[in-house]
Amino acid sequence: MLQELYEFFKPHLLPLLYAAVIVLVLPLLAGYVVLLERKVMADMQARLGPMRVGPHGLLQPIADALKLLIKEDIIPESSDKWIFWMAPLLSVTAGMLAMAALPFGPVFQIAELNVGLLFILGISSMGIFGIVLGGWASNSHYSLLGAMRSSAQLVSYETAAGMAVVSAVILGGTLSTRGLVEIQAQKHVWFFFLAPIGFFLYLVASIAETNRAPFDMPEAESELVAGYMTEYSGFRWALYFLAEYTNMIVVASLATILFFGGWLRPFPNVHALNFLDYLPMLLMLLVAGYSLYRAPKQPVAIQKMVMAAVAGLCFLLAVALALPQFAPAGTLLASMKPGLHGAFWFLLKVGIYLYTFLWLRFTLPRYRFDQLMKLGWHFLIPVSIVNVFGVGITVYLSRSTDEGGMGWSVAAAVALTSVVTLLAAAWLAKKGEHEPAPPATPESV
Amino acid sequence: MFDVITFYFFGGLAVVSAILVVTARNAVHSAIFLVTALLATAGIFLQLHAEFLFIVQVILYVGGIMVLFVFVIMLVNLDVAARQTQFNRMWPFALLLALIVSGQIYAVVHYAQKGISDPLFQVVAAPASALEPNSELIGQSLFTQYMLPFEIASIMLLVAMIGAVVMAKRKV
Amino acid sequence: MTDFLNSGFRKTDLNSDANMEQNVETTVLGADEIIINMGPQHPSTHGVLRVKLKLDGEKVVDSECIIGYLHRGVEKIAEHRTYQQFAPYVDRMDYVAAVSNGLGYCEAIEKLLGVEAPPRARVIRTILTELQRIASHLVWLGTHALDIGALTPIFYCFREREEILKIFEKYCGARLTTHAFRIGGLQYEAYDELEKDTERFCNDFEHKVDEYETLLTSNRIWLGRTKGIGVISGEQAIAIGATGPVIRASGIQWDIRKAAPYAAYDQYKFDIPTGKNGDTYDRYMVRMEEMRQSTRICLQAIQNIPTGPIMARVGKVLKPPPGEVYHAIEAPKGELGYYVVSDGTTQPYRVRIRPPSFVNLQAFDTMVKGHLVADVVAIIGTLDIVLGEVDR
Amino acid sequence: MRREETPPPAVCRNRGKMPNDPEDKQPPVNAQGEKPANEQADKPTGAPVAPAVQPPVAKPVAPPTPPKPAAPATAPGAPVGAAMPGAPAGAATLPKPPAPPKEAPPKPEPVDNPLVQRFKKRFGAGILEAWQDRKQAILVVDRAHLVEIARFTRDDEQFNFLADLTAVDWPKREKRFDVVLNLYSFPKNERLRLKVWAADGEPVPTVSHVWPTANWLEREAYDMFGIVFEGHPNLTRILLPDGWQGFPLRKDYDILTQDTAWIRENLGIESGQ
Repeated sequence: MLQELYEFFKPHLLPLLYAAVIVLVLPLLAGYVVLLERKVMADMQARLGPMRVGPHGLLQPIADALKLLIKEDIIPESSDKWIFWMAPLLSVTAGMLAMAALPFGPVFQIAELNVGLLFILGISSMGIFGIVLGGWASNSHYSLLGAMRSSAQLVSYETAAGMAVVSAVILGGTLSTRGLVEIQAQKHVWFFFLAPIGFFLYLVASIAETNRAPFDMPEAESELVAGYMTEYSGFRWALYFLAEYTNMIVVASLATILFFGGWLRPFPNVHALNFLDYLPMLLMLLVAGYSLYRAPKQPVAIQKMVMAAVAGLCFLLAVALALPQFAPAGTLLASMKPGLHGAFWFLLKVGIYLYTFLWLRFTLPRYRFDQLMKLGWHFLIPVSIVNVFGVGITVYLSRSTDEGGMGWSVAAAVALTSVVTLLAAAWLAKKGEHEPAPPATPESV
Repeated sequence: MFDVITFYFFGGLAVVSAILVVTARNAVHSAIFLVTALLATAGIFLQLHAEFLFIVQVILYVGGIMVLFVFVIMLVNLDVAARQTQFNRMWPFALLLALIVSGQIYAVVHYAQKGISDPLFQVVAAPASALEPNSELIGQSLFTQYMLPFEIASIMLLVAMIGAVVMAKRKV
Repeated sequence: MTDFLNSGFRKTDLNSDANMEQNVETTVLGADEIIINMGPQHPSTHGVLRVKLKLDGEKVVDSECIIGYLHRGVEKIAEHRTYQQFAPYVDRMDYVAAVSNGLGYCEAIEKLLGVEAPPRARVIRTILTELQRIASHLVWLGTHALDIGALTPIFYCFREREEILKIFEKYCGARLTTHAFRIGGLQYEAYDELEKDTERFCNDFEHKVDEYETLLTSNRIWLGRTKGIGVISGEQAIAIGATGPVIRASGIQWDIRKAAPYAAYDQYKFDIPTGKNGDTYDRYMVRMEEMRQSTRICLQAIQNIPTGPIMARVGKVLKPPPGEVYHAIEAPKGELGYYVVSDGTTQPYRVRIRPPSFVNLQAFDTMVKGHLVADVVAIIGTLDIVLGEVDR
Repeated sequence: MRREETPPPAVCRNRGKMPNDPEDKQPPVNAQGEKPANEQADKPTGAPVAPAVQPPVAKPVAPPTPPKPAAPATAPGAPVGAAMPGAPAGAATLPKPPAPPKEAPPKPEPVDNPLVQRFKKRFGAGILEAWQDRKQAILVVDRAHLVEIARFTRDDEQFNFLADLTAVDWPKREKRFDVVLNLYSFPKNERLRLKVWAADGEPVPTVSHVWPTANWLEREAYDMFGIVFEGHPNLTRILLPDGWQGFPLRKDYDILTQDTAWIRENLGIESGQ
């Protein structure tokens, strides 16, 4: 029996390990994305952000998590208790499950599916159940409105997102996440350059899908208090947050895979740019150095220690990134290079994508719900359909001219189709614009 | 052995949830059980290495249709619905239909085991490993062998969509 | 199990608030309309405004404002205080524009007494009141933008408002409820740097307003959220009694500072911005322009502050002769009127405060009908109400 | 709406400077017609209009007097606030018309200018009294005629803006309430005050059809004074909770009074305070 059990699990041991790592690390990561968000927000808003817990607020996520853990978990009397209890779990589960197919580098991937892309899209869209059911079960009008907005929003933007994904799939010719990255490596080009409009469509649609500002209708705090989360408190509420940030990471990873070459270093085939391989460790060293420099300046002894610990951690990471680079070829250490460096580049790209999310959030006002729907149905979906055609034409042209390599003709084809798509987009935008519009300046007399 | 366990787990889940779908008095709960049933079915697909089918099941039923379904339920008066009787006069007819279907299934399985060579009763064993280019295989069979049914289904969906639009528009 | 299964969308207890309303309409979602209760605790009702909305989907079919959660009986208190004692209370009405409130009250009592503040006092009053107008508009801009989902402008606005509050603090020691003026003039002489501080602030501030405008004015989302929202025509605005930026955005060029100059406003040049459409966007533009005009007034005023006494000769005990007076000033939110009746004793016989927010809020029902939930908060924001003043 | 006048922007032509416009613009009241009356009132030497002139402090018989009761019989011209100096220097822009008779405290005096004449001509007995106080015109009108007069004031006299509606309680008077309407005219840039006297329980006709502003303002007056406005679309309490007993701004409602029963019942505070 035991033997059989072992036999059954043997091929799955490594994936299980990865899965455990993800389940353990993801909440921490989400917490630090929140901290990052608050810091970025503070920076854009001329203030400091969290500064109290740990040096520069570095321990804030942990403090928050602890607080939320021990907070009273209130379940409203007239709610549908089972569903209320279950809904946040659904959201988190869906988000984490979607991570299973994500390759964080050439090695670090739980399951390689030949329909990985579809798997991620399908499973992550299941997270909506948590939101809809949670909103419904709260038995509150605000929650219900949030839930309804959320489901309508997902239905509208899933299509546009799907179409944007299709443009990358046409270029790659596979649904496997790993395959997509490998094809980008083969073709020596990121798909962003072949389908730029597809990327921007995906950017907008992904923000809408993750319910982030300026599309944060379901939780629009100034309208619906907190939308579907209004009645949630304590750890259950934190689970919703975890789900939201997990979804953000999933979406960002997907964008990285589809359009930015996943774990590939920028220009991996240009030898003149090989010095970029030293960038990861240098960056880490820089962070470590700065932390060390700041450490004595912290006001409390314990903060000094934490800062020093952060410096040490970064230094260790730098060493870990540097060792395979300098190890002689053929050794075990050297063979770890693609995995480690790949993960670094992947996470860096994900981080940049997330930063765009945050940036938009702090800059733009919120859409109104009908405007959101209009943008989705009247603009994004038609443009994404045109874009798919455009990408198809690009692929056809590139096949008929030069096989494999990306010549000038392809660049011309991309430019041409992009311009056509943009023209279509402009026409759509103009058509949808009913407002008579010149901003009436108040006439002073 | 674990294959067997997972199969019975998913199968049992599907059957139990399917029963609960029709017996639950609250439409939202029915919907949740329906999702569970569909997911369990998807799990069986996955076990058969039909990955594409599995994910299509998830995306279409769970992702798309269920969101719409939940949406509709929001607008149904649940208080009234909960008080209504759930089985109407048609139940003997439904029972009859159910019997016929189970009979058919039984027949197929029975004859297949007996080894009748009619291709109608051929049940192909589940593949032991993944069918490699999974989505490509599906695509090829859809666009070559089953072209006509595929197109007919598409046209039916189109008709349904147009009908929905017309009905919605008339109200405005 | 049955319990679990029986929970449809139950009657909502949300809107019952059993104490206040006996006949609560119970709603089921199946019926097309739901009633939603915004406030008194809600992030964007600017205090304790409570709005009952009848929604069809997300569209507002009907609305009702329920106010009074911050009622403190200011008018009753006035009857039991002497004229001077009551002055600090008015600061607590519109607490984001305390200086303006104080100005209106002091001038009303001066009128009742038949005295007049000396010119120096009047000019300093004008400067401080205009700074207060900027501060009030900054609070409005920040919160209004926040309601519409722009998270950042509020911090910029409060950064500038801080400068104004610092000037107040240097002048009289208080930042929010300043009680800056006294009946008959000023209690404190202007501090030495007042002109310099004001000038520096005003010169900086012009660019800051431009900065806010780059964030919002031509932003497509902002335009979509404000244009054509909460439209009120000039005639409607007059009928409903709206004043201040609300009426000016509807095209009525009326400002008490021009129509009946008080303090030292007759000495300065400034424009009255007006809008055309009377929508949220126009009100936004009008207020932005008003901030610029206020800096213009301040810059003119500090050029030439007359010397001389800062208090008129009023006695320690104020006994206005019997009679009554109505005095209105242009507070940041509109016409702030004081109707004071004296019976010849040291305490006012009746003080009636005509709060601009209260009357402007009446326009809410008209403005909100047919809009979506998201517009409700935009409209509450654009009316620029302060509940301390609505409820008094 | 039925507002035919309102030429919106025509309001503030007087933007630059209005050197001779006093602090509150009441052109008709200030018009030459009543300046003599002004001076006459200052010197109680008797004038053509003498009988009617009495400073309202001691009104003889007719309708109850406005500001008498609490005042300990202030003599007509008694310099109550005599401490005031005259107009301080530098008030160049604010000419105080009767400045020379120094230390004359502002006080109410009857007025009979074209505006009042038009009102009187139109409504006769409907206008009970007319005086001005601190150069602000006040008309006391009959309760029964209020709506007509309001229409006339709005449409013909163009006082299209109701700035405020409130009440004052004079408990010792026979008709204890003044209902006070502060009007403003956009076309004329003038203010006018209408007053209606009402006894406790006497309904006052609503003017909310004439000036929609009055809706909430009348509700507030009802809330605070218990004055019933007849024909008001929704006369309920506005600031206080609906079940509250008593009307706080009445003079016989002490400042410490609360509806303890209500508080106990609804807020669960035992002491009711």
